[in-house]
Amino acid sequence: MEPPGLNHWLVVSAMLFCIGAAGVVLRRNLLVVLMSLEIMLNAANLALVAFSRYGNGLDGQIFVFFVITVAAAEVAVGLAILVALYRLCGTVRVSDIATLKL
Amino acid sequence: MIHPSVLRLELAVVGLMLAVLLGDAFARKASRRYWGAAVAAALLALAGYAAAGAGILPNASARVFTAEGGFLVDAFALWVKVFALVATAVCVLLTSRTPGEDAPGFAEQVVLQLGVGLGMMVLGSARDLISFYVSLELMAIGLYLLVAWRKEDPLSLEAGVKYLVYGAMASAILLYGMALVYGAAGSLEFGIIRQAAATRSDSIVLLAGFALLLAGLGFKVSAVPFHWWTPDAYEGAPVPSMAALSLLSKPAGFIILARLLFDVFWPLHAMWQGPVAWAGAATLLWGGLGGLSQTNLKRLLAYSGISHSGFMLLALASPTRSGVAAMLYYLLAYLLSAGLVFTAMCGAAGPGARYDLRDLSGLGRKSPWLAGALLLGLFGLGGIPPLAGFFGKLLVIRCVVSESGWGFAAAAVGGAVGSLYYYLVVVKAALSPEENGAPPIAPVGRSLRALTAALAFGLLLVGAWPASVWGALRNAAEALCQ
Amino acid sequence: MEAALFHLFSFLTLAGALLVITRRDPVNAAMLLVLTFFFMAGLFVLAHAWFLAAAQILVYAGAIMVLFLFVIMLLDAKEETRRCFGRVAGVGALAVGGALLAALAGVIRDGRLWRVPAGDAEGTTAAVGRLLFNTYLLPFEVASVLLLAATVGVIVLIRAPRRPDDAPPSA
Amino acid sequence: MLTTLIILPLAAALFLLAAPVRNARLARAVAAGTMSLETLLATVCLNGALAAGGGLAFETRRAWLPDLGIGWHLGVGRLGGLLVFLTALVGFSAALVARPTERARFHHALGLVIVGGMVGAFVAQDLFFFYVFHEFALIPTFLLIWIWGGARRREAAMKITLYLLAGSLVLLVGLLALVLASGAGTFDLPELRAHLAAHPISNDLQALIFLLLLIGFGTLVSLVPLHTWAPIGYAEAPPLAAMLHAGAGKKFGLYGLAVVAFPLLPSGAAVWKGTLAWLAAAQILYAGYIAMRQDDLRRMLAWASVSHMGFGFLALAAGTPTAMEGFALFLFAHGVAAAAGFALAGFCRDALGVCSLARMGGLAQRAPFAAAAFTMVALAGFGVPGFANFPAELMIFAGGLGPWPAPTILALWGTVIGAVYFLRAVQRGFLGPLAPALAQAADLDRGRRVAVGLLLAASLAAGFLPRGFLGRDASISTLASGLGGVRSAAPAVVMQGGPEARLVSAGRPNVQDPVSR
Repeated sequence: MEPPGLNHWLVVSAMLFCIGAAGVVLRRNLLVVLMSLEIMLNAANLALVAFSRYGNGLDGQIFVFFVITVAAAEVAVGLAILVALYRLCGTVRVSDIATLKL
Repeated sequence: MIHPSVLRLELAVVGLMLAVLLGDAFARKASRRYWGAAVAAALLALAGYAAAGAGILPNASARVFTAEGGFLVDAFALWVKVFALVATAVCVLLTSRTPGEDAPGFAEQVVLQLGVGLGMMVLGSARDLISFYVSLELMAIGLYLLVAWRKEDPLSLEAGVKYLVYGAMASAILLYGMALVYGAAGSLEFGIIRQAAATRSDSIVLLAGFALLLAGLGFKVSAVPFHWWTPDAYEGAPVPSMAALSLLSKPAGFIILARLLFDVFWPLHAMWQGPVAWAGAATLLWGGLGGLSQTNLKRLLAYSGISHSGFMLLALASPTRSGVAAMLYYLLAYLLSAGLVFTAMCGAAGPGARYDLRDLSGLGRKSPWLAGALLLGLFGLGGIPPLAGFFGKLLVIRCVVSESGWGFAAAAVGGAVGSLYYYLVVVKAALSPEENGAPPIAPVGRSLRALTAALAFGLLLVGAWPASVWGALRNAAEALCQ
Repeated sequence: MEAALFHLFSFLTLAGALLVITRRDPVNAAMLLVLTFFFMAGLFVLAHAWFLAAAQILVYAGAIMVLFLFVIMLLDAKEETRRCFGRVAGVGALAVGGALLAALAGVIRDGRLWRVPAGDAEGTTAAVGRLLFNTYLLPFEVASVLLLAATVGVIVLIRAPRRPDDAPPSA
Repeated sequence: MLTTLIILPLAAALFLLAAPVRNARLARAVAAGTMSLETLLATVCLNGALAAGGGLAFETRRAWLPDLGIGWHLGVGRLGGLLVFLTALVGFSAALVARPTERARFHHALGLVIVGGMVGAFVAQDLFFFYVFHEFALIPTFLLIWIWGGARRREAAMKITLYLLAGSLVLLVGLLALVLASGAGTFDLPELRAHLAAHPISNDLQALIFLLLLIGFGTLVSLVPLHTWAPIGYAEAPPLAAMLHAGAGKKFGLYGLAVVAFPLLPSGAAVWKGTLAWLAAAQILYAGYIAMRQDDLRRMLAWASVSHMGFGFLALAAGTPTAMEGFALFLFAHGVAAAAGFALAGFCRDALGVCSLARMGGLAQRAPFAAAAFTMVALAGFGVPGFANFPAELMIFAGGLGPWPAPTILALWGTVIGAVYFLRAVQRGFLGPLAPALAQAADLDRGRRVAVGLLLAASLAAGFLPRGFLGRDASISTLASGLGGVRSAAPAVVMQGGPEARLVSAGRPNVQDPVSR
C-alpha cells in the first residue's frame, strides 16, 4: 500500500471537523455539544500535526500543545457553567432552557 | 529571549491580578470598599503611561520586538494597550457598583476582567499564530465565565452556555483556519505568512484558511451572518460583563482583524475588500433594522452593537490608512458612548434588573443626571455632533463614499437612521412618566459618578476636538500599514 | 505497514467521532470520545509527534474524560427520550456543513498537496520542550494566566452559596 | 467676533443649567438679556458684512484637523449676515414669548443652544462646521418638543427628529461626496469654490451629488414630498421651538442650497432646476390648499410656512439676479413673519387655551393688540406692500418669470390662496361675535407685545428699506456666491430703480446667470 500523503491526513481532519461541527449544531444535550467541540478542536490539531509532519517543522506540534491546554480550560469552564445551570434548572438539555432562543 | 522591560505594561496587569487575588485572601473586609476604584485608578495610570509611550517606543514609527519576534510593540500595539486598559478600568468600575465591592466573588470578577484586558493587550502585539490564539482564548474564557457570572440567575447561566458554545465553535473554526494558513505558509510567524500571501496567493489552502479566519473573527465582532448569539448573550449577561463583551471583546476582534487584513494578508487586499464591505453593509442594516422591534434595552444595545460593527467593517473595507484610522476613532467613540450608557444602566436599576424599556420610565424625573448620562451616551452612539460618535460616523462615511461606492453609502444611511430611531425609543422611555412597577434607581456611588463625568467629558472632548487623539490614531494606522 | 496503520486509525477515529455525536446516552458518548482520542494519539505517533501522542492520552483520557464522566454522574444525566436532533437547526446545519465540506474539498483537490514530501521533524519531548521554552515562552506564560483565570472563575461559579452573607444581594 | 457670537448663547445656556436660578422670570430675563446682546452683536455683524461688499467680514481661521482639511473658519457674507441677524432677532423675541410651565431654566437653555447652533451654521465657512452646527441644534429642538409640546408631542418630536436626522445624513453623504469628488482635499468653502471653479466635477457626478444635497437640504426645508414632519412638528412644538425653527432654523436648508449646492455644482443644478421649479409651484399650491382647510391656527400656520418655502425653491431654481435678491429678502421676511405668527398662535394656545378657529371668534374685542398683530402677520403673509414679503416675492416672481414662466405664474396663485387662508383666519378667529370660550381672555402681556411688535417692525423696516438689509451696492454676483469669497466674473446687475426696472433686467434673455454658470 502506498504511504499516506498530506492530502490523506487533511481529508481525515476535514471529515472530523465536519462531524464535530454537526454535533455542535445538531445535538441538544449540552454535554454532547461540549464533546463535539472537542472533536472540532482535535480536527484542527490533526491538521496541524499533519502539516508539521510534511515539511513545516515542529511549530505546528507546539501549537497543538497549546490547543490541548486551552481545550482543557474550555471544557472545565463549560462543565462548570453546566453544573451551575443544572443546580438551578435541573436540566442540561438545550430545548429545556430555551428562554433565550438557541 | 524575553525582555521583560518591553512587557512592562502586561506584567503590571498580571501583578495587579495577583495583588487582587492575594488581597482577597488576606485583606480585612472593611478595607475592600475602595478596591474597584483603586484597581481602576491603577489601570488608568497605566493607560496614561502607555499613551505617553511607556518608555518602550523611542519614536512613533519604531518597532520593538521581543520573545523571539513573537511580540511586537509599535504605535498600533501601544494604542491597543491604552484602549484595553481604559476599557478594563470602565468594566472594573461598573463591577464595583454591581453587585458591590463587599459581595462574594467581587475580587474574582475583577481578576477575570483584568485577564480579559490582558488578553487584548497581548493580542495587539501578537506576531505569531500561537500568541494570537492563546491571547484570544484568554479573553474568550474570561468572558464565558463573566457572562455566566450571576449564578443565581438562570438567564445569565443560559447566556453563558450559549456564548460558550458559539464562542468555542468560532474558536474552532478560527483554529482550523490557522492550521490551514500554517500549512500553506509553512510558518506560524506573521511576517512569513505575509510573504507567503504575496507569493502564493493562488494557494487554495491559504485562501481557505484565510476565509475560515475571517469567519471565526466574524463571530467575535458579531458580523452578519455570524451575529445571532449577540442579543441573547447581551440580554443574559450582567451589565459589567455586557460592557466587557462590547468594550473589550468586540474591539479586540476588530484589532486583530485590522492586523490580519492590513498587515498579514495585505497582499490579498483586492480579494478581501469586497467581502468585508458586503459583510459590513449587511451587518449595518441588520443591526439598524433588527433593533426596531426590541422592547428590552439590553437586546436593543446588542443590535446597536451589531450596527456599529457594521460601520467599523465598512471602515476596514476601505484599504487605506484612513480606513484604519477611521476604525480606530470609531472604536474610541464607541467605548466612550457605550460606556456612558452602561454606567447609566448601572444606576438606573439594581443588579438583576431585566432592563425592559418600560423599567426606564420616569428616569428623567427620578434622576435627571442619570437620564442625562443615558441621553448623552445614546446620542453619542447615534452620532449627534459635537459628540465623538458623529465624527466617527463622518470618517466612516467618508471612507465609504471614496472607496466602496454609493450602494454602501445608502446602506450606511439606512442602517444609521434605523438605529437612530431606536435610540430615540430609549430616550422616549427614559423621559416618559413613571409606570407602575418600574424598579427604583440604585444609589450611585462616588466612583460611578466620577466615571460618568469622565466619560461624558471624553465624549465631548474627542468629538469637539478630534485633533486631541488624531495624531495617535494616525501614527497607529501608519504603524499598521507599513 | 505505516499506510495500513494510518488507514486503520483514521477509520477508527472517524467512526468513533460519528458514534459520539449519534449516541443518546452521554456516558456512552464520553467513553467513545476517549476511544476516538486514543486512535488519534495513534495517528500522532504515525506523524512522529511522540510527545503529543503522550499528551493527548494524558490530558484527554486522563483529565478531560474524567471531568466529563464526573459531571455526567453528578448531573445524573439520562438518556434522551426524544429525538436528539433539532429540526430547524438540522436544516441550517446541513446547508452550512455542505458549504464547509465543499470548501474543504477544494482544499483537498489541490494537486500540489499530493506531492509534499514528509519532513524530518521528530516531535520528541526534548525537541518540543526546547522550542516551547525558547521561542514560545511568552504564549506559554499567557497560557498560564489563562489557566489561572479559568481556575479562579470556575471555583466561584461552582462554589455553592453556603455562608449566609453569600446570598445574592437584594436588588 | 463671530466666535463670541456663537459662544455667547452657549455660555449663557451653560450658566442657566449650572446656576441655581429657580425663578422662571429670572431665567427668561437671563435668556432675553443674552439674546438682546446677541442681537446687538448681530447688527454689527450684518453691517460689517454689508460693508464688505462681496467678501467676508470678520473672518477667523484656526487649524482644527489639518489632516482632513477641516479648519475652524468663520466669516460672514451678506446672506449669512442677514440670517444671523434674523436668528438673533427671532431668538430674542422667542425668549420673551416663552412661558414654560415647568423647568424654565432648562427650557431657556435649550433655546439658547439652538440659537448658538444656528448662528454657527450661518457663519461657518467650513462645510464640516456648517453641518455640525446645524445638527447640533436639532437635539435641543427634539427635547423642547418632547418635554413642553402639545398633546401629541411625543409623535411630533419623534417624527421631526427622525426626518431631520435622516435628511442630515443624506446631506452628510452628499457633502462628503462633494468634498471627495472635488479633489481639493479641504472642507473650506471659499477654497473649495475656487478649486471647483478651476476644476469642475464631471457632469454626471455633479447631477448625482446635487440630487443628494437637494434631498438633504430639501428635507430640512420641507420640500414637498419630504415635508410631512413640518405640520405636526410645528403644531405641537412649544412657541420657543416653533419660532426658532420656523423663523430661523428652517432657513438653513435654503441657505445651504444657495451657498453650497448651486454655486459649487452648476451643471448638476442645471439638471435638476426644472424639477425643482415645478416642485416649488406644486408645493405652494398644494400646501396652500391644505392650509385653507385647517381649523387649528397652528396647523394652518405650519402649512402656510410649508407653502411659503416654495417661493424660496422657485427663486433658487430661477437663479436670476433679481430672484436671488428676492430670495435673500424672502428668507428674512418669512422668518420674522412666521416667528410672529407662531408667537401669537402660542399665545392663543397657552394663555387662552384655544387654538381652534371655530372656537375663538371675536378675539379682537378682548385682545385688540393680539388681533391687530395677527392681522399684520396675515397681511405680511400674503405679501401686502409695506411688509418685507412684498418686495421679496415681487422680486422672486420677476426673476422667475424669465426662466420658468409657467411655474412662476402658478406660484403667483399662491399669494391669492395665501390671502384666502390668512383672511379667513383673521375673520373667523378675531372678528365677529365673541366666542364663549374667550369671555375671560386677556390681551398680550408686555413681554409678548414687545416681542411681536419688534418682529413686525423688522418686517416693515425691511419692506420699506430693503436696501438697508441687502446692502446698497447689492449685486447678485456677491449674493449668489453666498458668503462672498470668490467674486463671480459675471457682469454684475446692479439693483437700483423700481420693480419695473428689475422686471426688465431679469426678463432680458441675455442676462448672464452667475448661479448656473
